[in-house]
Amino acid sequence: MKVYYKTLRDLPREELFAPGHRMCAGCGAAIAMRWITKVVGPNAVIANATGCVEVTTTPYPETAWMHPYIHVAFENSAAVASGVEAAIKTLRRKGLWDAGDTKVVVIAGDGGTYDIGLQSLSGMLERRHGVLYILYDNEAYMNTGIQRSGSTPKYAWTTTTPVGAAVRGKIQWKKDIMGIVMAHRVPYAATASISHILDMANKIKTALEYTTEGPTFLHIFAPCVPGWRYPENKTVEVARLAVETGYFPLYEWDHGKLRLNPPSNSHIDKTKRKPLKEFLKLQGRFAHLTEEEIAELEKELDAYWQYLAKLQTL
Amino acid sequence: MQIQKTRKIEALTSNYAVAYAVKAADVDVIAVYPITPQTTIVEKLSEFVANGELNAELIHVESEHSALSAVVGASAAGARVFTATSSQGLELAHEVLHIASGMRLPIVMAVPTRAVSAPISIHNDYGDVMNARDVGWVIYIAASAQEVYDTVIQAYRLAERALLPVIVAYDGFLMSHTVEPVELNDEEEVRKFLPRTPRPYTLNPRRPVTMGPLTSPDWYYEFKYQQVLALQEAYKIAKDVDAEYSRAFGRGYGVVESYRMEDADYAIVTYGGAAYGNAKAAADLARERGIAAGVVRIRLYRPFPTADVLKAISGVKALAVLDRAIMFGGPAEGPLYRDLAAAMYMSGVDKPAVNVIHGIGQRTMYVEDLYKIYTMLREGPRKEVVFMGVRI
Amino acid sequence: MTLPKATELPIGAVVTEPGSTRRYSTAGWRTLKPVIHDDKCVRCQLCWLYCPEGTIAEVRGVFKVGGRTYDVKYEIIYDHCKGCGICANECPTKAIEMVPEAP
Amino acid sequence: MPMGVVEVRFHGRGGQGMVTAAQVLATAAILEGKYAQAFPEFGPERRGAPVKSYLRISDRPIYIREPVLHPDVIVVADQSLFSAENPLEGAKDTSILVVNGVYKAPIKTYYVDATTLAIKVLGRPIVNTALIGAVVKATGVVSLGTVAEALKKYFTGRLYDLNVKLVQIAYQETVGL
Repeated sequence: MKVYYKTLRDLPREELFAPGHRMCAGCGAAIAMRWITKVVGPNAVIANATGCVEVTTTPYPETAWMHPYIHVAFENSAAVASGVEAAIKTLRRKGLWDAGDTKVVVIAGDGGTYDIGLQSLSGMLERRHGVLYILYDNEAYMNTGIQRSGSTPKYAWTTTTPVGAAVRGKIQWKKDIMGIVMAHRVPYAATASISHILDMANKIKTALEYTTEGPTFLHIFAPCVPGWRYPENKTVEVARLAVETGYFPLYEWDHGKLRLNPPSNSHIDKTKRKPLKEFLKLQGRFAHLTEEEIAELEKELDAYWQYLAKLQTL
Repeated sequence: MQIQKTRKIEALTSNYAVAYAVKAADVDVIAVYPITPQTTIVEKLSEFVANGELNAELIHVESEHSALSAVVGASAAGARVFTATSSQGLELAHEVLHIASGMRLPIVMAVPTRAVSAPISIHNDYGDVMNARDVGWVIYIAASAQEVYDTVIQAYRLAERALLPVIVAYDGFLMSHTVEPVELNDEEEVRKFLPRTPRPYTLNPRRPVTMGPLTSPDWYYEFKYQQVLALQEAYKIAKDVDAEYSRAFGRGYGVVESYRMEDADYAIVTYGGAAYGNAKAAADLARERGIAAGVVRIRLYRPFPTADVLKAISGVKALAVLDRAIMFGGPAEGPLYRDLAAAMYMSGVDKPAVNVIHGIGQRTMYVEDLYKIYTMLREGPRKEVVFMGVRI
Repeated sequence: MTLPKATELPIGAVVTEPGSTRRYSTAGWRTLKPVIHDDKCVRCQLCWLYCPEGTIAEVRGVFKVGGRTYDVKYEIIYDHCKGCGICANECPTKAIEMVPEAP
Repeated sequence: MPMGVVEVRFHGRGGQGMVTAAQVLATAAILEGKYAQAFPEFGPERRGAPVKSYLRISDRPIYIREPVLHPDVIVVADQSLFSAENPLEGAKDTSILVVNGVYKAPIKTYYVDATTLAIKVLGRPIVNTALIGAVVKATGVVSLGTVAEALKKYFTGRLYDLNVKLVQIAYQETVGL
């Protein structure tokens, strides 16, 4: 990625996302929205899928958005954005667009990206629309009250993957959405976390600039207080531990080359990573995990890190 | 507006007529997914774009749900947009139909109609459009390729004035793939007829707005009532636009069309090219055989042209509504019959009216079949559903 | 208060005033509220960085604190503070204290 | 509302358990062979944001589905709500206020220090079960016994025992002004 911001001082100061929205106290996605809007800057249209962010930021007659913003439905934010991008392209060509080089940004949650919206995302990527698609991932359907999604991690409790005598939490592994996006050979895709704002901000700006070449994608890790069952003041701490334990590695796919970013770039050596338990123990959704189950998660995580390490050498 | 100079008559299918109208309307964004019988529209549009004849972005979406979603986004950004689909595609896009009208976005969608699965059928009837008749879109049903061409152009003027999305429907295959003479307008004249009118709200960073908010019980009902008023208003706008079009290009259709109704005792009320055409031939046959027969065609189906259709049938003793769709489980299976029966009841008109269902899955509506409707009406008053043409 | 009629509302439920949730105070959501002890603040910016509501203001000026002069000071705008406590949790010098909201 | 119906409106904040309080009392009434209805103010409930829930108990079938506009009993779980909204809206002169903590109101009022009791017994300021005890004391609409029975559907084991104990203590400590 290009480094637009070296220190926190370089980060944009002007807020482009109004407070007074109805997100829960301590919401990880709120931190993401604040920084996405600040870094993207005013000359952009935002297409948002149905989800926690959408329903808490647009309670009629109010809106937290200071950008031109459109929400249509749950599974089509990428298709809507494709239409907006095409419109701006044609209207500019016909001299009917008075706002210059307006960018188009999708914001959608994990449900809207991994599951119901995957098809319209794939279509947009395949068609090479100049759109930045940003996924805020809180690992379940939180707006409807914490139901499992394709992004929910294995063994995690949700209201639809309860911990019972016969079945303990979610059965399947978390879907590798970045793998799916990279398979579309997009110019740029990256993971980011609300705990590492400088890294996230530089990636947002880089991804936005690369939309001149085609679609770009950001996977932003955004913990959820009621959904993951941790105290509301621990959101950033949980996100940081996700990175430091290697649960959520920070990396980018830049024109066909995968590169792990700090601190993840030092985590291929397992001893440099904090134990996974550090991340799990803060969260009630993992409170039921046995030693064996944790060991299984650790084994899978190690395998994933070997996979990333190999990819990085290609 | 003087009648334009050169009269270009082309031999076109209704699908191609749509494409030429879209080209003339200087559309900006097209998003379409292929489906029989609509596909040749998008093929012709792709040629226009590839040859530089049409300055538009053509988005080859991955589904009809995304086709309508993309034109919603494009229209919200201020572009003039077009999409088209049929049958299963219209069903898949159904969720977004409500959203497009709820957001009051001008969109024009051509629908060469086709039966709805199951069982699957690629042939014509109106099951698809009739399943979208109450979603807040204006719906025209055209009866000839010429009318399809003219109506698509009128649809843009109405959509941008009423701030409502518009469907232009017509028979799949029986019109979409049938070559007919079509007089094309001079494209500059069409552009003058469709000036770029500013919209109250668009997605523009210089004037940021939020579209598609969450509404609580304190608000939702008011916006739905706004749509009720908008559709009522569209009835008048449709008539004005048709009159303006007729002055500009010499062709007009009204919202309801009558054939030999001046002295008719019995009428068939129907929609779409095949039903209307064959009904006209049946009326001629009936008159030869001593029955004062006439036909009324609904051109503007939504908003329902109550005043005009009641005026058209005022003189007859009895009528039959020829429906080309089955809406299961209602008091009568025909959608137009239900509309007309309600309209008659609400206006205190109590004429015998029978609901004839025919042409389902493109079952041929022979003129001799439709002639029997007139003899049936003459035999005596009745108020029932008759499934004609099906082996029972 | 009486709400506007259908014909008085913007067409298509468009919200015409950007950032208008600012009018809605979420102060009532908190049971605890953060208090910044400026004397302990080393201006690391983390509270401002991580506040989900963006309701910690970065005030420019000249501020003498225990022999050091800073060009900035961080103040909480309580109208929109939901009392989540992230600022206090992240503050490296524990300059932010969570105190019960006065009943 | 026809005779024999008690309408209760609960005022609290997201996460304070007002919906559960209404449901427990409804369950208790049903166990006593009465008809009951409990429902939240439908909509996204956000932690900390003001929320209402409703309860009707009657000896005849209840068929209306409308918010309680003129409550016989108003329960306020958090006095900060008096500045956020008007919990006494629609109150009749015969209405009863059941409030967490001392509060002066123009109608018959019962109060209990639910927060302190909850922290003492449960270790956390979850006030709904304490307020259930106060409502039983103030109205006698159901008995403590069936409340204890009803709580079995919501709590188990040690948490059940603590909540039953809390209801009983709150019942004793509720004072009418």
